[in-house]
Amino acid sequence: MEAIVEKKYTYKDFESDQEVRWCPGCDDYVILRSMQKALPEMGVKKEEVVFVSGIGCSSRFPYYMNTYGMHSIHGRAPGIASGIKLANPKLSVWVMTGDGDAMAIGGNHFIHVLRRNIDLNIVLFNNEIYGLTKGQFSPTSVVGQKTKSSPYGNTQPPFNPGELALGANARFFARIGGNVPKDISQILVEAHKFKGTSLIEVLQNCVIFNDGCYNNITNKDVKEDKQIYLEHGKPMIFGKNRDKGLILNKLKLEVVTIGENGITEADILVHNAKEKDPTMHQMLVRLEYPVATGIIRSFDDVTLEEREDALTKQVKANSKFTKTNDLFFSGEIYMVN
Amino acid sequence: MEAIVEKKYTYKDFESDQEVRWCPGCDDYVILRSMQKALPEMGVKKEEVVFVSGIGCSSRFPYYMNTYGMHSIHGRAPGIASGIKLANPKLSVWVMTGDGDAMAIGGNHFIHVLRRNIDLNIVLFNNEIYGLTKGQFSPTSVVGQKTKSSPYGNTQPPFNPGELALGANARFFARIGGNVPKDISQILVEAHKFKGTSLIEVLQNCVIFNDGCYNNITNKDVKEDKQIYLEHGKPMIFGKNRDKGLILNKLKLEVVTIGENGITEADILVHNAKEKDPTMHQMLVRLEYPVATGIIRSFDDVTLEEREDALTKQVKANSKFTKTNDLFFSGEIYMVN
Amino acid sequence: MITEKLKLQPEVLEAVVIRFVGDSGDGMQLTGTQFSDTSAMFGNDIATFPNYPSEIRAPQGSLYGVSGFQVHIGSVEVSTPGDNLDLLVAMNPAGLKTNLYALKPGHTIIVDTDAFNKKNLEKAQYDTNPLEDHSLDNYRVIQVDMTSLTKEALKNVEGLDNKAITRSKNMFALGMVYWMYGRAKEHTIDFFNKKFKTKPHLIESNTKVLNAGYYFAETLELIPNAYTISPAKMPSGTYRVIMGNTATAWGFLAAAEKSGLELFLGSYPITPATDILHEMVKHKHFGVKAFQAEDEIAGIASAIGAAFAGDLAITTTSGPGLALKGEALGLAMIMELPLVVVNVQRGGPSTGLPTKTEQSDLMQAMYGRNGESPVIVIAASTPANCFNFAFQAAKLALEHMTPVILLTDGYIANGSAPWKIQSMEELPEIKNNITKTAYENWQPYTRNEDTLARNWGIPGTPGLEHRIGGLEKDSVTGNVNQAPENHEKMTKIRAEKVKRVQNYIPEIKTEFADSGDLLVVGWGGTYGSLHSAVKQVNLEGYKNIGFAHFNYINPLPKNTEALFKRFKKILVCELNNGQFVNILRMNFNGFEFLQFNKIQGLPFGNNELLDEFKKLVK
Amino acid sequence: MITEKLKLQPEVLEAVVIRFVGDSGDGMQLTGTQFSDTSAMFGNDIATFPNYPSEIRAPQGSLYGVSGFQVHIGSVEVSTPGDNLDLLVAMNPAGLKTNLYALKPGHTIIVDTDAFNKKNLEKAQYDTNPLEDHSLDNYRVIQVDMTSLTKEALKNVEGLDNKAITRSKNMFALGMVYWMYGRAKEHTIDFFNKKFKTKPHLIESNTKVLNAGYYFAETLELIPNAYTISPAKMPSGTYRVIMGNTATAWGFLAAAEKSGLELFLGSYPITPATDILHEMVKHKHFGVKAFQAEDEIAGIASAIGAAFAGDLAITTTSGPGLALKGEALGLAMIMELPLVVVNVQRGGPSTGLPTKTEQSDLMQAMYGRNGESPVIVIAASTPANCFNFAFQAAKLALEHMTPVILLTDGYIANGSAPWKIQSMEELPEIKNNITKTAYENWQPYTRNEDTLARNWGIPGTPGLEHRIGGLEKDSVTGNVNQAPENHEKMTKIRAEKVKRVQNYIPEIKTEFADSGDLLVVGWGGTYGSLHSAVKQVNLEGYKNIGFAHFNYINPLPKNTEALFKRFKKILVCELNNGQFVNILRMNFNGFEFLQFNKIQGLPFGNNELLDEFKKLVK
Ligand SMILES: Cc1ncc(C[n+]2csc(CCOP(=O)(O)OP(=O)(O)O)c2C)c(N)n1
Ligand SMILES: Cc1ncc(C[n+]2csc(CCOP(=O)(O)OP(=O)(O)O)c2C)c(N)n1
Ligand code: SF4
Ligand code: SF4
Ligand SMILES: [Mg+2]
Ligand SMILES: [Mg+2]
Repeated sequence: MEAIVEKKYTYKDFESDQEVRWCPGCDDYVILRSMQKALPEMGVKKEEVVFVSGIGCSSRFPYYMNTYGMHSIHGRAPGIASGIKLANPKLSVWVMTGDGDAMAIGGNHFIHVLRRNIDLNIVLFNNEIYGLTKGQFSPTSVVGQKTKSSPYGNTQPPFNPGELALGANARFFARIGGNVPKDISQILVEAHKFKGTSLIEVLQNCVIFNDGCYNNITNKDVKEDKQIYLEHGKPMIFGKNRDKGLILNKLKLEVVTIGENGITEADILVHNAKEKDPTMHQMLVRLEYPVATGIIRSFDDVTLEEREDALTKQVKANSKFTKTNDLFFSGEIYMVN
Repeated sequence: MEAIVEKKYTYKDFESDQEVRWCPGCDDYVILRSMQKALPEMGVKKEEVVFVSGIGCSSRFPYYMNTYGMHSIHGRAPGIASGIKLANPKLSVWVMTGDGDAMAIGGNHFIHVLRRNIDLNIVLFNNEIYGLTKGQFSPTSVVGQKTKSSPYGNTQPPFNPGELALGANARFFARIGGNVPKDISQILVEAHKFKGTSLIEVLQNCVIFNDGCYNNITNKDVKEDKQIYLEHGKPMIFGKNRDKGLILNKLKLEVVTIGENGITEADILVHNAKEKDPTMHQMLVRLEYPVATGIIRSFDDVTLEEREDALTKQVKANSKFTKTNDLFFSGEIYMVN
Repeated sequence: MITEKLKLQPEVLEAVVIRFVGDSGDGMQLTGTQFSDTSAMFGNDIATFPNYPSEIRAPQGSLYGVSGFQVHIGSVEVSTPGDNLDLLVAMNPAGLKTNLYALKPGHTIIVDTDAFNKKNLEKAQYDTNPLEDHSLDNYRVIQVDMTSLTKEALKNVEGLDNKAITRSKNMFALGMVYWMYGRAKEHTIDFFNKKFKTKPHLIESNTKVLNAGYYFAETLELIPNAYTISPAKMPSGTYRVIMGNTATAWGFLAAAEKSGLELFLGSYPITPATDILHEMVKHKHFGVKAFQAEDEIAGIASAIGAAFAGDLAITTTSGPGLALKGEALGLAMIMELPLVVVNVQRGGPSTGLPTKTEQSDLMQAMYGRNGESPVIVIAASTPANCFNFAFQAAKLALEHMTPVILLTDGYIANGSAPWKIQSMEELPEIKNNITKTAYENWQPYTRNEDTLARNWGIPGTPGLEHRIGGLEKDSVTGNVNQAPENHEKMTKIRAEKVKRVQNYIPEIKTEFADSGDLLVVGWGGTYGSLHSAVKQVNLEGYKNIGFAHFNYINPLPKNTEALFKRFKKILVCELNNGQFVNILRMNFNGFEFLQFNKIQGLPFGNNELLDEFKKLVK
Repeated sequence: MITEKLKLQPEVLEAVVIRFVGDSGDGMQLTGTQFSDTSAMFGNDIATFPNYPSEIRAPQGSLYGVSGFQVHIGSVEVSTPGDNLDLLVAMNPAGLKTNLYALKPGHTIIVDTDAFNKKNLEKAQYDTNPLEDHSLDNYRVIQVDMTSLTKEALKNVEGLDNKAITRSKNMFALGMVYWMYGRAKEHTIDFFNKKFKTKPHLIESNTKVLNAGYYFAETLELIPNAYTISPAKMPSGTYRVIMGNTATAWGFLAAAEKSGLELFLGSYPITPATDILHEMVKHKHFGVKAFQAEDEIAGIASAIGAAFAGDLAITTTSGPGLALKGEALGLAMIMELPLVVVNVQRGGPSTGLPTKTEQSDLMQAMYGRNGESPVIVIAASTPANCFNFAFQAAKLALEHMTPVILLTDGYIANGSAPWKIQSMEELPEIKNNITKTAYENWQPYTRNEDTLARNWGIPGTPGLEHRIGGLEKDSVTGNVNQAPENHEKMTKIRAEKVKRVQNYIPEIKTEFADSGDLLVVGWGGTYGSLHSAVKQVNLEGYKNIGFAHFNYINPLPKNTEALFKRFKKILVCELNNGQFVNILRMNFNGFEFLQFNKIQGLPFGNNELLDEFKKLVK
């Protein structure tokens, strides 16, 4: 997006005229406002932004954005978004999706879009539940979780979205709580800048069907102790007192306290989001304490559009066909009089 | 499978009366025979074995096995097999699938079956091409590969099946060349023994549409130098002279020569397939030189059937309902005269 | 405190339609359910219809956040939740605004005046207060400051916060209505005792408020006590109130027990079918294997696997989900496996009107697959007979070795009605085609001569090992056989097998008239509306109007054509743009089938039907 | 060396049907293509039909490994590949065994005697050698030891291994046939020069063998030289030989250029549609964006995205793939986006007979989606007019803002025929509904008054920002609107929009007779067979038999009913169990539509049609 924006937008420019219909207190409001605030930062024209979603509470998102948008069918937004982007690579295309939409019915498109590395941005509202259909377990629900469709407790172990994504060769993965609008906005801006498919998992609280499922990670009072907010090039330090850090012990990440047992800041790992090899990124997405947030991976790679564009240019340069007539009348043709 | 087999089978007991219709020279023949030879080793009754496949050359497999079998529709075999196994956990259920069947159209079922850990065995015939439809690129075809649908070269970067599987939380993953029948048989036997979903990727040569794509890995003369055949509890040594080995250098696997630079066998990593943490397994599946074969991961975990079974037993024990009449006439009923 | 704007003569009523409306948070579903259950226990026939907003929790007081529950109770048979209301209980302005249209002129509104404050009026987009601006002059408006009265009633109860107090005002309304219709409060009080077992303060508070409402109405005698709905004359037996989706699930439970097979459900949640899954997952005590799959395709795929393995296999969904299952359904069809696909229809196309009702998936059920792939299609027509048709779907699938599509719809699936409990002993036998032990020359595609059902050989059975699949198969061995004549033969056999089901289903019957001027034809979930309307038109003196309602669609009952011939005009009424009528046109030549279609996401209204019938016979 | 078992009078023929058969490895497709191309350049009309085994490479000599290619050449118009053969060239016993049934009694077989060895005879399941056991006495058998003669011809060419030598024996056969039908060898020799540019020894060897066959036939004068097929009288112009699938792809290329839009294809490979994808991916020089998706759903989803973004969007598939696309197609329908779905029909149900032809996806095309979701359905009827109907499908989609399903089938998709090249200048204009610049009060669902097409506002256009989706939408703004009346209104508008396409498509015409005793009705890919048969029956003196062939199915041409009224009997011929006939029954009351159906994975045969026609008029 190198569009020259003539007018400086504010978040209000991105509010549509539709009444927002989520449950009061839903984190979806936070994500919506974070997006509306992030867009003016991106320097992209309003008419060049497209939001595509599937079905779910989260998928109502496009209606609330005063841009182009499509509220499509369940699970298929990545396919639709791929078509939009391939048709017009100048657009800034966003897939807004839920854990069910992206990873249950939409799982196949989800892994393939990541594999292809089309320059799309995917925001995954992970509330570990099917909200819109009123509370069934999802592929990210934990074992034992009681829901309408698992009254005796869920028996299906969950995906870790980050692990699945990295397994599908995702180049950009970020994770962030649903209650930190500024951080969300910032990550959205970074995702936009990133060339290739970027995936942002938001730990989104559903106040109705899975309230508090992230309380011990995202709540204001525990957040700093339970999360490690990663930044490229910076040491992996966390904790209210910024005294905890991560070190590598063989193939395991270990939490250490700076100042104890002779550990100094210099011993702490430095985050390299841009590394091609995903080993460390995989270890980070798997970490249970602290939970890694921020941009975990951001590896620059060629996009599908770029490859296609290069090939097309090359074929065009070598071809004698510019109009279909050239093709139709080429080769073995003959006359009948 | 603790069935008592009354009769000792031979591979001939597993040959069906259908003529095998693959191209002469296709590795599929090798896999077929390896399976027919492995089954007698497993100690399972013929009538308790079910092969389920989708569509593709590889998916014709069930027709050639004198057991129960279903040649279903494209990509859906994991779903069907899950139903079979949940309906009757006593059966030994095998999914026979191709790279297109499992990872293109069937990608969603593929990742979900791995996530759930139902006790199924999946044999993935990876020939990096769609064989049956006569040669289009598949999700494992490499960038630049020229096929009928990519005459100027494929632009879509491939999945690494092992990486995708581990990202989906696969507990058992093995990889093996398509030209080593004994090794294949042995891995099939191990997969059968493993409780949970096991995935075996066979590097299968398609002589017609992608001939030789694994030549520099699987050919007899290079095989020992280019592959490392992993065995649980054994050091990671390879090479014709068994003088090469793998060591860990920070987060990278490095090839070293035993006897050079002071390296001894004791420095070489020992393979632990049974570890829960997949970090090392992920590094191994990604390795390009040498290519890791053998059983890379084999982590014992609870299966879905076991969880379901335990819950059902518990609910049954606590319920006053044994017949539907108990339910129908329970609670708020009333009489009309 | 209470105003009666219009004086009406007390009437003796045979049936009454009441709708409770309020905010999603106001507990209207609970209020409605309590009222209908109590009425059913009292012996009334009932029919109910909930109407949720499509949002989970819409902002309080908003127009689209209104939740409603309608109950039709009668001392005569009632077959629909009713369309025009006798009583509207509106807990807030938005509820009044969006539901007033349905109230019969001159009839009663009960409102909570406390909720008619400036904020709520604005949210409901009222410029002036309808309670003051004379816009309700044609109705009898009972204004009660329910919130204040509730607070008052609870002022001495310990342990309640403000929210809990205002939340129980629905019980005040319920108490009032109980008194109006002479209902006992005991059932509801019992319910409190069970539900709040561990929270005695809630038992106390709810009971208090219910009583307060009841006594409020009684003491002030402001409400004429003439509405005495006496019990309906229903066949004697043991009853319970049941929702359509629950009845569907229970029908399968019964079929599994009757057939001696284990029950497998493979499903993916979708409105309005999900409640069948919710019900099934509860019944692990019966060994039900309910598998929530990753999508609709895996749902049906797992069911196909379970069917292959010898279970009674079910998959449940709604419109868009059925579209996704089409390919796999074709596989089940060519493999001739028993499988029931339940499609709870909703408003389409595409995501359409997911919480509304419609009958527009019929053609999809018939033809939504590649190639020639006929399956049995049947449709339930009332909440209670969802039980019977689920049972019947399973029976047909097992006895004829074929997939069966069972169509219901949002209207009957969410509606509830008294169900005369059918015990195991009363239900018909279910045979199946399982080959228990191998015999010489056993072949999977050898058929029963009458039904043409093939042998069902189940993995685990020694000697029956065989392979089947989606390619055309040999008519005996089931091996791949693509020979031209074999394909033609198999295509015809598969069609004939479904056709022969005609020999195993009841003939179609008419009600009200067996020949005459007009035959009203319906199918599926419109039974209630059509039946009432035809009944009424006959009561009004139109004697030659018959009614034929179809539950069996593919194949159609044998005597259908003969029946049609006995009427001068045939009117096919459907909640779609004309689908069943086209099936009739394909099958029966030389009839002029008239159509009456409604595509509004709503059931038929009585008046619109009456008008149409009268137009055609006058 | 050569035996002629039966002497026949040389005949002057107007048309000849030849089939080359042999092992998959014998190069029969190449031989056939060369013969047909040469004949087309000579001015004959031609029609071809390849017939592959469904295995990639079946074992050599096996019955199911036989590959065939049929050519029909004529000095009169030929419209099918023909059914009964005049000449069968059989390179091995399996080929003879599986193809003899099609040869007209008394007609000619050319065999390679070298291939009739014990091993091959066994593989073909011959107990005795048919060349010796008199079982071929009713045919004229020309036995040539082609393999030996080929070896002989090549003994002095350097650089050839044994395999390469025996592989070129097909050129010996081709040479013989060239001589028999007076064809020039030059086209084929040119072909060698191009194809083997870098392998001169292959140019030499192939040319040598071709000449050897040619001169062998000439020198020995063993073959009567009377078959002189003179050029057919075809409209003058520039021609090329084209396969149906290629023509389909080219139709879209033309439509993109004509409409000024970029072309997007989202597809997933499936037989027999994949060749359209193969063709499209070649044309990156025209900027074609061909996206091979992970499955059919992603294929159509990407096309929907591209349509939203302003491309001419296409998705291609076959039967089972169409089933998978149903849900998404409903989305495109309710969003009213232009989209063409090509379905190359194959034998169903399920995986069915994937390499065979059938017309059994018509009902699926009409109804394979949830809810009321009409789309335009059209069908091509010859390999060459796949071009026109692809173009037309794109035109209708763009001008009417709706998905269009284009049906072809394996028969015309794989068949080839001369195509009078249509240049850009001759093709009709394509308008579109794109709003280029915003204006006040622009709304996405404002409609063109005539077509009812809505505005197409494309991302990137300032001021047209809007949101659409699968929920029912407001009739002007496109915002969600689930009000009952709005839904009914929108459902009717969407139906009416498709209906109005009647005003933009040609009326249906009859051929041979405009009224009379019998109207033969067909649709889609059976045009050739039906046309020839009706022509022949008329030539045989039956004068009142007309022929009407439908390319437009939804909506049907306006004058259809009027046309039907002019005939006493109507016979609807289809390669399915009766689908189009049911569409006619739905639409036109009071006709008795007779059916002639074939469900064998094969096209109609001339004789079976003639018999049926005669039965009905005698
Ligand atoms: C084809 C199809 N299947 C099922 C549904 C029903 N459905 C709608 S949303 C949803 C799940 C939503 O979960 P998620 O994506 O996590 O979104 P949330 O509501 O939690 O934000 C389901 C199952 C549908 N609309 N379409
Ligand atoms: C629904 C559907 N889509 C597409 C196809 C066509 N198809 C059959 S097999 C196949 C790919 C096979 O590739 P793979 O799974 O790698 O198997 P292989 O033939 O290489 O063993 C495709 C695209 C189909 N049969 N069904
Ligand atoms: S149901 Fe949950 S996810 Fe959906 S809007 Fe309400 S709080 Fe948010
Ligand atoms: S096409 Fe390839 S994969 Fe298929 S049978 Fe032939 S060699 Fe094997
Ligand atoms: Mg969710
Ligand atoms: Mg493959």
